[in-house]
Amino acid sequence: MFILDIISSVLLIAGVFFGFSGALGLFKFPDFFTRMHAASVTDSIATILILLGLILQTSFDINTAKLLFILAFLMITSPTASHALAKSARHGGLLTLPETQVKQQERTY
Amino acid sequence: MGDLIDLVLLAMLAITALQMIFLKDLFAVVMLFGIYSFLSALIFINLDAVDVAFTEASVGAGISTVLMLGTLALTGRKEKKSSHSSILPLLVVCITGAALIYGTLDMPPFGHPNNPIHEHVAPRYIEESPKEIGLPNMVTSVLASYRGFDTLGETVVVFAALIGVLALLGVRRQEENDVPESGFKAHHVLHVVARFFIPLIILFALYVQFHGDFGPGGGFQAGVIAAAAFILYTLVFGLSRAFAVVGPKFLQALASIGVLLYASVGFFSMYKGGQFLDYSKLATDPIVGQHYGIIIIELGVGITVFAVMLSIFYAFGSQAERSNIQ
Amino acid sequence: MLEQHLATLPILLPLIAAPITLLLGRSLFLWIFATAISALACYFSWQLLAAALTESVLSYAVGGWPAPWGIELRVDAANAFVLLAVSALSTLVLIYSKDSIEKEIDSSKHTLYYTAHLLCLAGLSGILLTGDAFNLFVFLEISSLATYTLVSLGSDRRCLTAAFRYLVMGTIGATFILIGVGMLYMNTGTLNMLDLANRIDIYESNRTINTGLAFIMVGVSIKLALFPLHMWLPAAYTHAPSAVTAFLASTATKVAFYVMIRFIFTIFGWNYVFEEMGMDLILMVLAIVAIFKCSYMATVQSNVKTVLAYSSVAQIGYMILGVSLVSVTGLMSGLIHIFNHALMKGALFMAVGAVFYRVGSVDINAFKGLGKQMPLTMAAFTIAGLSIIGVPLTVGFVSKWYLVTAALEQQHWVVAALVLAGSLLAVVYIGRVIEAAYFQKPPASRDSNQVKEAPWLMLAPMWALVLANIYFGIDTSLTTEAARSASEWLFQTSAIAAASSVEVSQ
Amino acid sequence: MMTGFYIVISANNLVKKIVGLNVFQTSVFMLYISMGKVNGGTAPILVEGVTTYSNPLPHVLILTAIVVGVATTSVGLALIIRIKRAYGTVEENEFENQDDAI
Repeated sequence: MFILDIISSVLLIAGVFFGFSGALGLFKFPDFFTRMHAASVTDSIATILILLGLILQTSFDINTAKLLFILAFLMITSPTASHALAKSARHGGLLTLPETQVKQQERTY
Repeated sequence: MGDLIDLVLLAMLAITALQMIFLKDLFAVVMLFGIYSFLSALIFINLDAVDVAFTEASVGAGISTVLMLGTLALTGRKEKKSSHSSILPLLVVCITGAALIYGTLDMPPFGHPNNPIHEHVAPRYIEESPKEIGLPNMVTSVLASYRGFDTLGETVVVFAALIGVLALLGVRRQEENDVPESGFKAHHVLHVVARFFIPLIILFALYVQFHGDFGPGGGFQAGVIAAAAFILYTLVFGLSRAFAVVGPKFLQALASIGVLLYASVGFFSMYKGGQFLDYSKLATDPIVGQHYGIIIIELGVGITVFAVMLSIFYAFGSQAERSNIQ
Repeated sequence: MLEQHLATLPILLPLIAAPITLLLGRSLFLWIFATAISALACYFSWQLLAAALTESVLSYAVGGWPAPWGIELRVDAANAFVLLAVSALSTLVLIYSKDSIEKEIDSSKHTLYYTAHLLCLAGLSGILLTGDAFNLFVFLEISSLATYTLVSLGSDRRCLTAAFRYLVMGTIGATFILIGVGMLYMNTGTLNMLDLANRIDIYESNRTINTGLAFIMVGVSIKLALFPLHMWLPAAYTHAPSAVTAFLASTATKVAFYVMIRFIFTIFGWNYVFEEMGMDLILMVLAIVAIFKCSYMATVQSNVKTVLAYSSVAQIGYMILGVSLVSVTGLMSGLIHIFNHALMKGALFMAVGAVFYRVGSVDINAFKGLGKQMPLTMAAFTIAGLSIIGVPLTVGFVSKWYLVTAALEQQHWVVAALVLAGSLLAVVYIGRVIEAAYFQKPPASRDSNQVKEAPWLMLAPMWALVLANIYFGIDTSLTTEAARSASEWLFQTSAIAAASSVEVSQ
Repeated sequence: MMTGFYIVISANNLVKKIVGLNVFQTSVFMLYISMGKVNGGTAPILVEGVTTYSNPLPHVLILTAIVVGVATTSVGLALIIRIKRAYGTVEENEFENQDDAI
């Protein structure tokens, strides 16, 4: 049990770290797509790590199964959401930072 | 530990609320409202109100936010600078706030087991309801049986909201046209995932519906979740295809039927010689009768809530489409 | 079997009928159905009043759970009396609305109109009959939501903003009531009104309970449109469809008034509210200001509906004044005025609606010369107007009489004089309309062939109310009897609660 | 616990008003729920071996109140959409200017 606790706390701490860095990136990154990349870090790796850590904390009963379900749902929904968001942004005419710079240069000439 | 979590959550809540006052971007305000709802749901969990938290998360953060976003799509997302003075409202708020703080001075201590509310009516619910009604979830017992009349009223309120929205917006069937209705038309990934998920969501709604007697959940939450499944379908596949699956007229009928189902349980118990909504008379064994009664009325609540929420979403959605086409 | 369930029927009938109307769908059939339901509810409330007068209190435990645990319906003379007024008015308005809404509401929305009307009736009856503070909030919201819907059905776009303002104010009011009830619950652990009353007295001068009382009072005052919080009412009444205005003006605020009485007398006990909190003085000042300010506002408006709406706020002032006199006669005058005001305002708004039906406008200029063109309608308007003023042989005189008597009993000479002065303002604003109708020539632009008497389905309920105005003005035994026993009963229970608290504290 | 959040009500924009109403109501819900809490109690769902439960009655009341709240919200939002269509704006002072005051 002791080893399991250690593993789970390592997982939890790592998850929190990724979550925090994702939030930081969301503020610091320059354009929409890089920001989305940062946000998806929180969505994917951070939640997976935290959920795995929590699973190790349970005593492998119905709660474990529930957590596994949540995990499975998140694995499917969050990439889909990111994908839809990115595609809509692209569809709506949003450009990445390098593209915008190229455009601006073209305009100056 | 619990207090610490409470404090942190409350602080975040206050920050969110204050931020809402100063932001001019309504989109952000609505998003913050969603966050506010989720935070309060967390506090509710911490205060042992799991059923309430469930409802707040699905309603406040879910349906309300979706409806507000739908409104914003039609009305524009910027708030203009206010010209009239804000001193009078501030004064009113200060007076009310002061009155509230004055009122808390003689409030019974927080969480103390000897508070009047824990001593007077509630003990009967906690001690007797498992025997009298036979359900482990006391919230469901109180909601559906002891205070069943309130819940009937609540269902009717939801129904009244449907009437209001229909009277204001109305749902009209769109003519077939080639205008792309939704920006999501070309999203193959979304289509596949949505097809996979919608049955699962409905399954979950059914679980919540019928498991409400034992765990948190019940007709209201189930109705909202089932409505969410169809809202997802509408968002992904467009309004006209959703209309083909469940038409607005059918939904209106469904909403009425839910209310009637609830009330008919009441009338049936009258017919059996009991008072209105006295489920004990539904079967020879009072506890079995209570069970029947609660299952049926929860079903009625679920049907009405599902139908009303989806109709309201349809009404908002068809408004959005009309303005897109123009 | 019906005898036993009598208390539930006035709520349940419209409640069940509302979803059925949505399912039915044919306009004419709907009208018959809704009217029949409302008439049935009216019949049952008549029976209830009779039962309440003989047995004093009827209690009905919904769900078979006894009072503090389950929800109880309590019928006594006071609420049965108001309920009768509400359901009778609802029936008459429904009869009236067949032609009226034809003109003012888009035909696709007729179904929704009837449904909302029935929901509103169910909500109002629920508020009146319930004996549970939280249940009252739920029914309040049913009736409010239905009311917002009804107001927003108007043909003018201004009805939307009026409805929105009403919605915001109404929701704030309801939330205030919720806070107040919460504070009471926190200290007593019960929601049942009678139980609350018994347990509140144990906690004399508890600050949380005082605050709860304040919140409930403010919340109810918003719903009641008591003077400084009346801003939503004139707009809402002016722009709502005529039938809706006739219904709301004669019922909705009256029910809020009843709620106020119930909280003051049954739950808190009048000596607590009035003697310890000094609420009577606040109410009296507000009421007098309301009478004068709003009567004055009524004299300067050009839209006749707005005139009548302001007059409603002023009339609410008279009712509150009656309560604030803290005597059996005062309360009795308030209760009689609920009933009487419903009769006269109902008739007045119906008459205005009939004018709109034929002329298409309710501006005071549109009334010029109508005395000849719509004689019956204008005669009804005149009689009901005289009743508002308080001319003898009308119901208005009866309530004014008792109000002045009550003021004199308490040696409030000034108040009595002010009541009479307020009537003079009523002479002015009613007089303007009557003068326009009888003594001015119709505008040349109006085609005199088109403007003729209103259809009989509109005239019949209007004249029913007018005749009731006169009948109850001459034969006052029924109303005064019911009101007297109701107010005596209210004071008595209040006193009993106070006495029991003395025993407990000793 | 529920400090002066009502400032939101003084907003000029109608959508913001509705959001404000919701925030206001949610804080009232919190007032109710907080009084139902019992120290050391658990959620009011029967579990073997637990004797102290939190008070279920406030939970029930608030469940009802939340539903009432969402009903009001939806009607309010529908009204806003109609106002937008009739006036072209959802700022309170702007549409007041369009009609002469009553």
